[in-house]
Amino acid sequence: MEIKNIKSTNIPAFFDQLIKSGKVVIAPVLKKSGKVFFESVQSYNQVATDYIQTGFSAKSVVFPKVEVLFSFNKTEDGIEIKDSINNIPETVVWGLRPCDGSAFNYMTEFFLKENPDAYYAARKEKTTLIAISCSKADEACFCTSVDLNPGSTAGSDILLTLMGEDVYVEVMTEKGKSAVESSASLFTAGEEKSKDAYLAKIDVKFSMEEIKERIKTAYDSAEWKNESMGCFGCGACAFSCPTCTCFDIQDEGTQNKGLRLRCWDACGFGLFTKHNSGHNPKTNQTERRRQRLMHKFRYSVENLGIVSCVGCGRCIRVCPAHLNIFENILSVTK
Amino acid sequence: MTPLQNKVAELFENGTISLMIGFKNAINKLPVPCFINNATQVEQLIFTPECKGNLSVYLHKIEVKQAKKVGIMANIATLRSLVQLTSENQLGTIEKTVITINEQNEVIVFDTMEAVEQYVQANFPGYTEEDKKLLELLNAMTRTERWQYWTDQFSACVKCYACRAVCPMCYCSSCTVESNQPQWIKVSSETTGNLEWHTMRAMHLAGRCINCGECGRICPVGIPVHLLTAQMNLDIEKEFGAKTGFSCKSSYALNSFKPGDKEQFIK
Amino acid sequence: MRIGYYPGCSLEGSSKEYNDSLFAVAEKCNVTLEEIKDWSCCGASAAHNLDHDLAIALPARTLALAEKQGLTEIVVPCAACYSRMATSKNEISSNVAIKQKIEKYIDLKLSADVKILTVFEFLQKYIFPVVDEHIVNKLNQKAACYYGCLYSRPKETAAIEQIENPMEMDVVMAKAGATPIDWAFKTECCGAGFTMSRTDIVAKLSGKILEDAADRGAESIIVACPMCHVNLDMRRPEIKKQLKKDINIPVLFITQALGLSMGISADKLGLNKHYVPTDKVVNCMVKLEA
Amino acid sequence: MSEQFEPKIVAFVCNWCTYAGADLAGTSRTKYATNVSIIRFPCTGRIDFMLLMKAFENGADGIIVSGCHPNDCHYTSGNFHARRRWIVFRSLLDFMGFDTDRITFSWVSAAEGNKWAHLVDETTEKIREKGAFTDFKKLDYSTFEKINNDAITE
Amino acid sequence: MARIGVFICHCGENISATVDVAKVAEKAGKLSGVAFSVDYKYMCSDPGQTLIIESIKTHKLTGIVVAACSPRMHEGTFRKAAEKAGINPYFCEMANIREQVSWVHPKSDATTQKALDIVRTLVEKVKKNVALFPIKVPVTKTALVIGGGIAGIQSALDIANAGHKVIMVEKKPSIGGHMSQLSETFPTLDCSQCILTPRMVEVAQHPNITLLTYAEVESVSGFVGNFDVKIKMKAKSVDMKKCTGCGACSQKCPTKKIPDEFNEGMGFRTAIYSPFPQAVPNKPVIDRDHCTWFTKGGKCGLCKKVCPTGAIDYETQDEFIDIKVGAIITATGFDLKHADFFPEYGYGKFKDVIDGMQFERLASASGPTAGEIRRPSDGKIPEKIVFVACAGSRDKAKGIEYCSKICCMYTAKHAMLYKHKNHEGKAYVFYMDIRAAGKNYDEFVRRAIEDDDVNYIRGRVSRIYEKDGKLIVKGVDTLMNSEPIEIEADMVVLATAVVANIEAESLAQKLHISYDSHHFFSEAHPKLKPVETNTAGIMLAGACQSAKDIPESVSQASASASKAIGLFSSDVLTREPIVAVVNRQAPPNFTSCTGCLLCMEVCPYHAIEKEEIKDRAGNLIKVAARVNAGLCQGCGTCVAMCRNKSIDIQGFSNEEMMSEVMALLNA
Repeated sequence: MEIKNIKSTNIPAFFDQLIKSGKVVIAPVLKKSGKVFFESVQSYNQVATDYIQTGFSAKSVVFPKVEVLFSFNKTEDGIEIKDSINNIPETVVWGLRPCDGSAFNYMTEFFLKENPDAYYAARKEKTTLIAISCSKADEACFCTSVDLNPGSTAGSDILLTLMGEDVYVEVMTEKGKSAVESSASLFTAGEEKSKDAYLAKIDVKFSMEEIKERIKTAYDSAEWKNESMGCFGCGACAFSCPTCTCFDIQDEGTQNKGLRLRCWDACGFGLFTKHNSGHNPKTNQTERRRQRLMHKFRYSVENLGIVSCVGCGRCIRVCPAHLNIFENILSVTK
Repeated sequence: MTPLQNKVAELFENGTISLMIGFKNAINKLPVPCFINNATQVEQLIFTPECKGNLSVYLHKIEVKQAKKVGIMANIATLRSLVQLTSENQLGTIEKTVITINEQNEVIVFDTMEAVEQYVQANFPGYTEEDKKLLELLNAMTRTERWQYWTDQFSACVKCYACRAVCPMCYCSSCTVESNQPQWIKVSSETTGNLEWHTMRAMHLAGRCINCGECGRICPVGIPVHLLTAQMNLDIEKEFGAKTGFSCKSSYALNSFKPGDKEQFIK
Repeated sequence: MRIGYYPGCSLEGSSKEYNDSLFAVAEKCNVTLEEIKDWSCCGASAAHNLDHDLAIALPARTLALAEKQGLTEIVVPCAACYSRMATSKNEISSNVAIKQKIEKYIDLKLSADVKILTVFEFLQKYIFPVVDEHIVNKLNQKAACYYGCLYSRPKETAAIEQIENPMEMDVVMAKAGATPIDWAFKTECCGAGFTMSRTDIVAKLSGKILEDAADRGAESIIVACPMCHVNLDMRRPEIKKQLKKDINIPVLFITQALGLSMGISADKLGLNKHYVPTDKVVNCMVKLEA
Repeated sequence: MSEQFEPKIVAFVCNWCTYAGADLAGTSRTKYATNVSIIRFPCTGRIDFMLLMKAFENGADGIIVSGCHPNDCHYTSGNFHARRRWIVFRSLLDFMGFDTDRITFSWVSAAEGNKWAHLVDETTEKIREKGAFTDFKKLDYSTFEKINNDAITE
Repeated sequence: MARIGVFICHCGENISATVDVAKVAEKAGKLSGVAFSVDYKYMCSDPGQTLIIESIKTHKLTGIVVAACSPRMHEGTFRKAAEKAGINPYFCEMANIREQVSWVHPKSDATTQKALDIVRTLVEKVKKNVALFPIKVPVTKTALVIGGGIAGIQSALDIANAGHKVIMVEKKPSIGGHMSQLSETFPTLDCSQCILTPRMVEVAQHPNITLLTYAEVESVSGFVGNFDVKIKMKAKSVDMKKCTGCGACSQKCPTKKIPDEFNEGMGFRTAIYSPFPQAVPNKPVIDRDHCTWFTKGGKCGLCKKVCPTGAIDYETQDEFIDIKVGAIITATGFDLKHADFFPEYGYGKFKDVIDGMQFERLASASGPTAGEIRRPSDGKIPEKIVFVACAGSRDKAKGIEYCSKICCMYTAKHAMLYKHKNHEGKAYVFYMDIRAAGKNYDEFVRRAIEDDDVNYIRGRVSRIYEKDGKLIVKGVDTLMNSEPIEIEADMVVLATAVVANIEAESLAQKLHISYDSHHFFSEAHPKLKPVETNTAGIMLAGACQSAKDIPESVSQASASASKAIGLFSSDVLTREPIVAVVNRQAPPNFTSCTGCLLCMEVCPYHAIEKEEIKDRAGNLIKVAARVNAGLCQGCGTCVAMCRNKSIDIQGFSNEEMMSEVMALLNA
């Protein structure tokens, strides 16, 4: 790790340099709806600065909501298949939160550990993550309960922390370095110091250690039903979640030409586990919601050794039924 | 205990209901749905003007259907959906006790759908000022501006189907988007497909939507989908004089007709 | 409401009085007519015998100009012009191919939805609503309304409802206080086709018309067509030879007759331009009590 | 003039009136534009609005929907239901800013072969003037997935 | 994997003249799933069909597309062929490249391309098609005959004599129709009533025939073999059981000056009346619009006083009866064009300008002048009569392009009858052409011209006007160098155009049968199905389909009857399986239908019913819709109405229609 400083007044220059250097820059943008979403931007003045959390995470940069795997085209002389992993542009994600940054660690594990996924690899390899630590939080935030904090550097290439006039820059990776070097003149060397004074205070809802233990026996808890009754079975939580990686492979087009697509899917959907026979092993929403929560806090730990919830609080904010993931977890592990 | 809580406790005790669907306060002080199985839990029950959610959608849930004797807290929109659902033969198997609190803060327990119908007709709501403004705005636009507006909106749609999930009128056990023989609508989320999805939903709800506005309110990407059906309802009332969620008997504007129906566009 | 006007050659020449009386009547009712700028010949009597496309294109040009001028309705007083205009409009609007061809010829776009009004349609639509206050005389006489062929044939372009027994002009004459008679020659041919070449046939045909009108006690014959007027008014000597008797019923344009009832002077209406003296008509008028 | 645009138009017609009317145009050898192809339904009441959407999605430049005149429906009321459906569908499309002029609705009876021929020519002419329908094509894979997918959706 | 066969027909030159059939066959052969493709001169011919059958067998085809004429023409033919070859007939589709391609487009690449597009579209449909099997429904062996004219009478008697029940509905108080008004009939000049009345009586007495006079069809529902008909029995005010038909009532009735319809307004009748002496049933009814009891409220009542059997009952009301029938024969006849339709001929203005039917009454022994031809104005015997043929007929300007067919003959007959009764009289006939095709018809006309020296003038009449008591007929003789001619006549008879019955349109709408622009009912096929309508089980007889003379009407009536008898020859009827079905799924869903029952409300045939799905214990699990295949007619309105596509229609299923759209647009 390398520590640098930059004047907050120089941030725009740094940002625009990234664009000038031909990178696609994805940054938070304030939409008509009043919500903030990641979008590709052309200059710093499009970028939103005052937000707690973006509506959706930045995962679509490496795991698009719809990703074309290849295209096929029937011709007189056979079928022509075109692969899609070529000229994927250099991409910078600006202003994601530390929790989202750490989410990339999980996704990388998920996509690359066994039978690595070429598409993810290609995108991730071209992506630089420039995170900004949180100076405020809301009652949905609970990163501190999942062993993260508003200043975690995990997963990010660069973490910026605003300290009044100055911005404290933690450069974590080679990608981070080259980003900084692209406008070296703006940066000065700096030494390590505590960020705490500048970070949001988020009280701890539970001890991850205890939960990890208790959840092993939670499967049959009677609470699942009560906690899930309100669930409508939409995909809002999964689609906004930075670590939900479920997908569905679809072929689209006519019999002569078309695309093979990888689309986001959600374990909350009734169709997710439905068999062609019409039989559905997960008969109700309770079971589906249990699957989702157990996956975050138990299965991913067992499979990849990582808790796949980063406490970003999005699922709480978007849930039409206002279901609350940490309340649910607490009650089922009582 | 509030009068409401007392009332509900009483209903549990005299065995009128075995499940109560109501609202409680949540961490962020927003009222959220809650499900109560016995009198001891009634303290959490609240009913404030902020209780905008439409709980009638839960009546389609298998767990609720199994509970048979169900109590439900209903704001005016919910009452309307109960009326509309009755006219569409959807509430046959459930023994329901409908509860609301009127402007005079009296707890009202409806024992029949007729009673609900009367209450709805007496307190029939109009559109919110905000929606009216938005509709005016859209109708004032040129066609191409409207196209721009909606396609921008739909491009953000991720097909999480929350709009469908919270809609009491979207009760189909399997939705047409889920049919793949034929595949009416692409599974992938892409603007044309998204537009088709919202067009289809609007058509299927035109003349049935009871304007609770939930679909728009909860959209994670903030698409005002509810405006589509809101506009359709206006048109339908204008063309055919049909009101939605107004009467338990009324038949739906799009499966009835008058030989004298007027239009200007059929050559 | 703007109303276009297409005079055509006759109303500027042989039937000037038709033009004058029309404007006199309109003026009195404060209805203004807007002449189509740069109008051209309707092609009557020659074009349609020579070249079909030309026969369609000539009126089409005028119609297109009217559209360009922003007119949605035009009055065409001459029956021949009317017939050509209506035919052209009819063919164009019923066949896309023809439309495109003609548009190329005249090098103008046209939708051909300009409404073409005959003089009696015009009177009923725009003059009738306001005319009552202006009517001061009762045209106290039996009038035989003569329509001729151009308004009544072919049915596709007929300007009248009952093509075998039109009543449109009769209605106008009733308004003017005359008694329109029921007679048998309303739509018979006056011989206009031969008006120059075979005056003997003209005399024969027009003669029968005059004769029947006379037999049924008509005191005036009312026309809305320059050709009819020429034949019935100018050919009296030949007709006299043919019938071996002298019929001197005056022939008036419908606008002249209405004009009289509105108290417009005979000279202003151009009655002095006729061969058969019209004083009879003027004399049997009676003033209405205000 | 040489390379004029030839629109693709799909006609959704009922079996009893308009399809028969189109056959009559044939038996009377009435000539009309080749741009329109018919898809035969039992009744206008059968025509699902989603099929119209699909036609546009798959590259139709225009659509004709035609069936029996009111009161003439072989099934008594199919066309009445269809009429209401089209009234609502049209206003929805318009509210969404869709160009409803690209859909021509008509009643053509089994006796109106000429009307059918005219309808086809007029519609073809109208759509030709409007040009190809691209509103949908312009939309696919918008937002920033586009950038990621440019690679293959040429 | 589908193996589709494509068969392109040249239809002689009809298709191949403008479509490059070889190219279409070649391209079609390349389509995915197409295993065989060929073009041939006449697919519908025997060798053509054999070709299809053999190809199916040798190439193991799973479905075929025949690109030829309209499916409305030959779908049946080729589906049978497919069946012969051992595949389900519903795996055969027709691509209409004749009526909708080769006949309407010039020879060009675009035309060929369109043909190919249509073929491709149908190939995709066939791929999605499923095997369907005919549906059997019971047949009610009773026929309804609407109209009691000669056509209706003939049909009724034929069916009744074949041993089936018949219900005849006649809106007038008596059966007999126009034929009963005629004097003599061409070409034999035998008295109309002499040959008609026995048939009328036979109807009344036939054990298998129920006769309902003064009645009208109110509504019709159901379908072939199973129609439900509501009949309106207009109040006769006379108890048919008690009435003996003595006629005392009519003699005493004080309201005597009502223009007599039977005599075409040239005579008068009373308010309580029976239309003519030989009426069947010969029992009177009260015309409530004229009877003072009803118009003046309870005044008079004479008939009630004089009736010996007390049959008069002023209180009777219109009644409605419901009947079930298996077949319907419409024989509602025609009208003549009336009144001010001919201002140029002064019809309706001059008393002595009359129409053909009025002349029939004048010439009829039972008519107002007891058979003497006297002119209506002053009763004088006319010395000169002008007959005008084609009054309105074959006249675009009048909006009637068609030929009324019977005028040439009856005009000749009229002229003859007149000459026979007044040898001194002069008869002129203005005609366009003489259309006397028919057994002994032309001979008949020649007799009129040569033996009875009727004066035939080829030309049209432009105007008729009155002058000094004479009718001046202005016309032209196109054979005498087109000289205009004028005839001073005492009387003019117009052979006015035959037009459809004034109520034809509304009846057609009740029956759901199609009709042409002149409101004559449309036959299912101009040549091959001339007596059927598009609606199975409903047949046509007589002039309701087009102008016909008596022999034609009678033969068509017998033809329709035979169709009905054929229908009744078996107890069950097999119907096309083009019907709606509600899907079925594995528990716990059972079906995706949510039981909103919108489909039930839109179904015009009440073919959809509510089904309660219960578990073994009998607990209601869900309510869903179910289709009664016997009643369903396959309109598919329910399908478009169903939000989640739980109901679908066989033969036009969502998958099939969608695949057509996709295939048409994706080359």
